[in-house]
Amino acid sequence: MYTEKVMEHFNHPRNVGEIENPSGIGTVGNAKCGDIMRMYLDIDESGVIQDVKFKTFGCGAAVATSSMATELIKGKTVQEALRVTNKAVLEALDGLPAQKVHCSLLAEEAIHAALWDYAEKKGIIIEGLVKPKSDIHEGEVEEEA
Amino acid sequence: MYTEKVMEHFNHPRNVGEIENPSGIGTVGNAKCGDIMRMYLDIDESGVIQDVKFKTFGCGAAVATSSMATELIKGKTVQEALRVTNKAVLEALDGLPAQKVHCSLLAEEAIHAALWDYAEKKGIIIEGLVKPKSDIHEGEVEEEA
Amino acid sequence: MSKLIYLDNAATTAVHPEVVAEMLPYFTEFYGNPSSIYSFAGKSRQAVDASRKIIAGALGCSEKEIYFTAGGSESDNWAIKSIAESYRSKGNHIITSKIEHHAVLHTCEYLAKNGYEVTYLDVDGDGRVRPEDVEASIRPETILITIMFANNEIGTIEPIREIGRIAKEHNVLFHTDAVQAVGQVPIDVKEYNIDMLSASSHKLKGPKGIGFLYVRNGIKLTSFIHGGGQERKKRAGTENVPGIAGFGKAMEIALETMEVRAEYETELRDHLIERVLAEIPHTKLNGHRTDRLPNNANFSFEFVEGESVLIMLDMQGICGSSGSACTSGSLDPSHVLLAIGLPHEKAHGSLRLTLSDETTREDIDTTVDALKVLIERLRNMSPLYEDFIKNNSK
Amino acid sequence: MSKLIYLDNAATTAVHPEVVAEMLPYFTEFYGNPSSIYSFAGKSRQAVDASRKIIAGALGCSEKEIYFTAGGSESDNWAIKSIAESYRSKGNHIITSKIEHHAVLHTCEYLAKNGYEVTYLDVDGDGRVRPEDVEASIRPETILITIMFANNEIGTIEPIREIGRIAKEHNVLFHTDAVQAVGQVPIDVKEYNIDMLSASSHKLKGPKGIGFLYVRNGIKLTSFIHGGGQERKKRAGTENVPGIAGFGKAMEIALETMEVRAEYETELRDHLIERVLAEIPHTKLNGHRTDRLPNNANFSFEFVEGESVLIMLDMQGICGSSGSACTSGSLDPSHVLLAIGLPHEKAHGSLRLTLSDETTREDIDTTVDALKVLIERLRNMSPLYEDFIKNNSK
Ligand SMILES: Cc1ncc(COP(=O)(O)O)c(C=O)c1O
Ligand SMILES: Cc1ncc(COP(=O)(O)O)c(C=O)c1O
Repeated sequence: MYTEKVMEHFNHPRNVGEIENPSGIGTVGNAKCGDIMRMYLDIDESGVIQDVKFKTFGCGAAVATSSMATELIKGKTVQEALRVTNKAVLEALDGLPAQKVHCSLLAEEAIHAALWDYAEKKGIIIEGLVKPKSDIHEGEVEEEA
Repeated sequence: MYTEKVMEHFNHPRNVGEIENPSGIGTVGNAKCGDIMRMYLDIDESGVIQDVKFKTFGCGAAVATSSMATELIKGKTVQEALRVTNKAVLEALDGLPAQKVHCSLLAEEAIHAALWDYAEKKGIIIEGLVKPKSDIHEGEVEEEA
Repeated sequence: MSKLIYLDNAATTAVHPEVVAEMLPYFTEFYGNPSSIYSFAGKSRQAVDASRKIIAGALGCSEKEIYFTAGGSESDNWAIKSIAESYRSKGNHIITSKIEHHAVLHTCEYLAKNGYEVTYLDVDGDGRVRPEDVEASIRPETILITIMFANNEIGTIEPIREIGRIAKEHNVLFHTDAVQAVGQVPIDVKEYNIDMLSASSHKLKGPKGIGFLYVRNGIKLTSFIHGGGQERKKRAGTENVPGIAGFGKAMEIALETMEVRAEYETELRDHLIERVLAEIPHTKLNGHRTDRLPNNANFSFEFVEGESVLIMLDMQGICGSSGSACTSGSLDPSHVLLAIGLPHEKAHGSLRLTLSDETTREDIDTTVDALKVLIERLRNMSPLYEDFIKNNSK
Repeated sequence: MSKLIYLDNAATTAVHPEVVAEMLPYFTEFYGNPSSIYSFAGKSRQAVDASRKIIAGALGCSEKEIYFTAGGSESDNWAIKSIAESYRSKGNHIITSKIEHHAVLHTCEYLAKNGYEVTYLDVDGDGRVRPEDVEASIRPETILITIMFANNEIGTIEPIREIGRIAKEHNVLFHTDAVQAVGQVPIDVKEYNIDMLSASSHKLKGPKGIGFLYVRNGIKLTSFIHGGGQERKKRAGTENVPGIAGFGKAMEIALETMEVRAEYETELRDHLIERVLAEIPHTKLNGHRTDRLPNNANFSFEFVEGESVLIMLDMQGICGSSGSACTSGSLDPSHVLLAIGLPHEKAHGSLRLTLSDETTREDIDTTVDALKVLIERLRNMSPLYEDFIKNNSK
């Protein structure tokens, strides 16, 4: 069902973890659909993403897209990261089953959410960035608990 | 599907044939249902069935019941022959599949038709004998021809 | 009784040994449920996909247009009931023929009891639907034409291309019950403008209990069996993986051998027909002389009844059929034989012999020799023959 | 990856080698159509009769009350749609539960769109329908109660005896989807007042693509597949003889081994449950602790998602399932887990392991050892777990 690339990233996900005092953090998705992604960004003064970490609750595709997305934006500038679309993630993974394509969208949104948080914290406006709809503030996640 | 007895009578039917100048002849059934039986009786002065022959167009059960019916009435008096019911034929054959039981009724009717013809020819009335409904006069058979 | 001479290949066929070999691993080795996500189940999924691909290739359609079912009857029921349901707002009229298989006829009768109108077209003396009759029966409220590809009793091949063209011109959906034709004659659903097509595996050396329905992309198909998401959410139920794998293999073999087989069977069939007509008097061939399935011969022997013929053949190890297997044991003569104009007693005296590529010339000769004797024997027992002789000698 | 550890026997089972042996002759040797009249076909007919006899014996009913189908989904569809159709004049209300298989639920939803009213009963936290709820939902126009015998996801066995009694008292027909229960637990349809019962062969080491519907004598049963006269004129289509023969054999074996098997599997299942609950924190057993199928265990692991668990198990050659096989790949969490009150993310984190009598204690221990590691790994990747830890350490 999954490509080798997907399996490889699921099995050995890159950049799993947390960043203490991140420049930006974003959590998207919801437990109802079974996918939640959280991205941590460490962005330096020149706007380059020095480090990125993620945590994901979700299916194989969700983990793999998170992993691939972090790889694609690491070392990039904020503007370059913004241009990493779900398509790019999909292609880098050699595709996903139709019913899993939404996971790649979630990865794109997770990046945007973290960038939004970064911009808010810094009090800047990143051109071309809109607040992702599925952004959830921490603590909201366990609505049913 | 058929009992051994039925198969035996189908395969080696007793009393197949015609009788020249029979005492009575009866033909019952119709081509629509796929069964036509004709009985020839040779009845002596004392009312004993000296000989009986049959011809049958029909399925295995039709042939076997005709054959068995002739066996059961041969050498019997007319009154005895009248008491040979379809049940007796069925039993003697160790039974028939449900959808073939009507063949045994046809055999009973064929005997009755032949006896009726005998009675008419002789101008007598045989007690307990009614004219079988499915009696067909010769020539009527090939209605479609 | 020595060797079995099986001449009832239209009723069902022996499964090809290669087909059995193809099926076997899926019982005990790769038994996973194709819907499961672990890699072990991938083997089952691949088997289903591979079979679907072979079948789609055989018909010239896309894999997404093939839905597996449990056999020809289910396919027929599904096709007709589904169109009736989803196109009800367009109309309630269905056109079919008088010689369809009961899976089509009884489904139409069921719909007729539930507010649909059905036209049962007559056929000509050879059992062929007249395309002009089809066209003339089309009304604004006609939603479906369902005409079989080839008849199961008399083997006549219907003018499917013409009917497909007419259906398309009038924008009416066209379903064909091709249970007897698939694997026997070439079929291209696009070329023939066929919108839906039913097939059954056990008629072409595949296993029993598996069939398919081809449904052209774009047709509103309702579920017949509701439940799990199998068959693109249209036909629920855990896939019969060995059956599907076997069907695919059977189709593959049927395609590969079709040309050679058709030639071989046609020659043998013609030999059978010629000998029977020449050597047994008062005998008629039913169905079209040439436009018929390569393996089908159907005779009416006057003055005798079919079941008796079958039993006598059986006693010599020869398997034949009198009309369709489903209806033998019933009292009514075949609706197909009546529809081609046979009187009742001739319809009762019919014999269908259907060959396979394993049938030999010797089998055929043995059968004809046996027939000659037993038909004579039965005629000597028949009051109808007695009358005929007497009338002729008058 | 060494040996496959197959713990998904509720999805489907490996066919028993004796079952395959029973089927084989009917592919290539005794391939005749059971409806044919020659003696060769008698072998096929006998195989069908023999299987029907075994099955009737297993349920305590008469052979005439067993109708073969293509599987559990067809049986469910047939039962429910047939009652809906033939008892329409009596009423239009059907009672079922929220945890039925989709073959029942989607059929009910289909009927609901066509003028029927359906009550979907809640279940308790263990997944049990409350008999008093059944009774309270009965109306004058109720024509059918359909409640499954045992749930396919969480294994809970329903109070069928009580429901049967209530149905009888109120003169309402009672159908049970016993696809997961047949061959696993003893069932006597008369004792339980079951009017109709669905079963599927591939759940008890029989082949895929064959099932049956038990229908008590006297119930008005309409045809679901119209056509030939097979199955007492109620279910058309050439009989799947090898499938039927195999199902009979599988049933025979299941009956013979039931007691020993249940004991063995129950012990192993309890070992699995005990180890998992003891060794993996934040884990819950779904379904009733004891009133469950001998071979079923279903867990919710908090903070992780089921598919990831399955894939990681798969990489170690362990086959499990997350909810029903039919719905995996879908986005919705299992309707059964939601019905027993699990919140969405716990429902997403469920794992079903279903054993067979070939499962060993070693298999179970290997599985638990693997689970411990991979659940921990997934939790360390999970933002939900991160939040939980942070909230707790506050
Ligand atoms: C409870 C239940 N009902 C019905 C079915 C459907 O059976 P089948 O897949 O054989 O059609 C299944 C299994 O898939 C089941 O577990
Ligand atoms: C023309 C035709 N249609 C439908 C069927 C039904 O197929 P099945 O018996 O596989 O359901 C048959 C054979 O029995 C057939 O010959």
